[in-house]
Amino acid sequence: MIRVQAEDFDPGLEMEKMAEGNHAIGGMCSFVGLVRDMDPSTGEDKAVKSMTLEHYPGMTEKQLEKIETLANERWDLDGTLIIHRYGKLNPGERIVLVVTASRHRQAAFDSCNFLMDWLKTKAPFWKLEETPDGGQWVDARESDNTATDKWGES
Amino acid sequence: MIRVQAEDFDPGLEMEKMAEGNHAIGGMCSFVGLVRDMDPSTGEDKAVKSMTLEHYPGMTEKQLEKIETLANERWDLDGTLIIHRYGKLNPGERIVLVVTASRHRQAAFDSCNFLMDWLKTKAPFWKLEETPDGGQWVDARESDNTATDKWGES
Amino acid sequence: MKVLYFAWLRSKTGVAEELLTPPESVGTVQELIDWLIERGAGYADAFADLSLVRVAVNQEYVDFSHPVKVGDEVAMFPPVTGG
Amino acid sequence: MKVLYFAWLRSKTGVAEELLTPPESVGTVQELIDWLIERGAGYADAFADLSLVRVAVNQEYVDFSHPVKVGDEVAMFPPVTGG
Repeated sequence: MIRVQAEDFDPGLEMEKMAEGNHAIGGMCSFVGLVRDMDPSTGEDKAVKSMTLEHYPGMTEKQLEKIETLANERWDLDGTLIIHRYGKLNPGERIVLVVTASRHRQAAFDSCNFLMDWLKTKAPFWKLEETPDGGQWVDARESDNTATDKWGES
Repeated sequence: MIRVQAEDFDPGLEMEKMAEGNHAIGGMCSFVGLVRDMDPSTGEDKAVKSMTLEHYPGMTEKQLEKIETLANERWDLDGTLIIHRYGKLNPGERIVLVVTASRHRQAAFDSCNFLMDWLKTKAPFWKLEETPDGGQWVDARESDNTATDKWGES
Repeated sequence: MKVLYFAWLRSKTGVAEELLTPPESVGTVQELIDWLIERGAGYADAFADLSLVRVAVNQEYVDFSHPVKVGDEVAMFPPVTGG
Repeated sequence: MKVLYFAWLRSKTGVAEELLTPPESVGTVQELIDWLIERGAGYADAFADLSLVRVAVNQEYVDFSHPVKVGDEVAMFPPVTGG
């Protein structure tokens, strides 16, 4: 399931809902991305006052659904969830949640890792950070492309 | 932090507590292990009525602390938590929680995966499953040793 | 043809979304960009370094040689930074 | 010397924990196991396949050649299955 929303989410509740009634699930892996306060250019902590996440409505949902389908084709999963927020967020706030459930521990870990890597390079979101020097668009990192490449062609 | 307890835990709350006040954290990875109802010998679903987790008090805590220290030496982490339950549990109940927080996404994923793999081969817990044929001690799986081996010598 | 701009491409062009009717000679994404650059300094600035520009046609990633036609939704944006 | 047995080693020996005073000739884990096997059929059954037996001395994993001495806490158990 995918959700693109301005509202916050409750990771514990989302995991609980995914596991409910399915006792074949052996494990669930989750990843929660948070707003950092580090200035991406200078590396200085407590520099980011807030962040605004812009996205491309329509394409975002399409891309997230495609990524979710890829993960389910590649691993034997009992559930997948991607929630991504947009709008204005403060340091410490949750941005993204990915949860995967599987009979097998490693499938849960790998598919969750895969979903995050793909989301980082394919989901059309852009971060504008408010720093003391004004608004700065965050640059994409080459390391995110490299991270996605490790999963091969999909 | 490590906790060995009979009581259930709340994964969402534990994650929330770990992130609180630290806005340098970019992401948190968690793994929750659940009681499956599959008979480990026959592969049949809905065969396990309940499970009792026996452990070695004292050594369990020592081993979990050692594993946690190894993870913190190996990755740049802002927080680690291992909670493992013992006693009688029913299918669908939570057994174990591992949470890792880091500035870097991949460090959070890898350290959480490492902690689960090590815990599976080093933490002195044993599962006794109640099936229609009576109590069965779960056999260790070779795949868990292989999983731990992938992290090299520690 | 609907053309959308996101993030700093939006700031530089000064436009979030516009309905355009390029000449018939514009048949690909690259040709659309070349035509846009001639429309003003904001566009020229936005498209100064094409290695930083990603394109989607009808909400699917495409490369610059991809065809564009009447009725398409064409989006231009920098590499994504969500997650 | 305190000796502990867990999981099916406990079921087979019929003992969870016992205080033992092995003869002086018992200086290693292996020698302790050999001595235990002579104590009865339950022990012989428990230690029939040593590839399935793990040992901790004073709560640290050791191998069968590790020394054991008065005052030690020696635990015998199958490969672990937690998590």
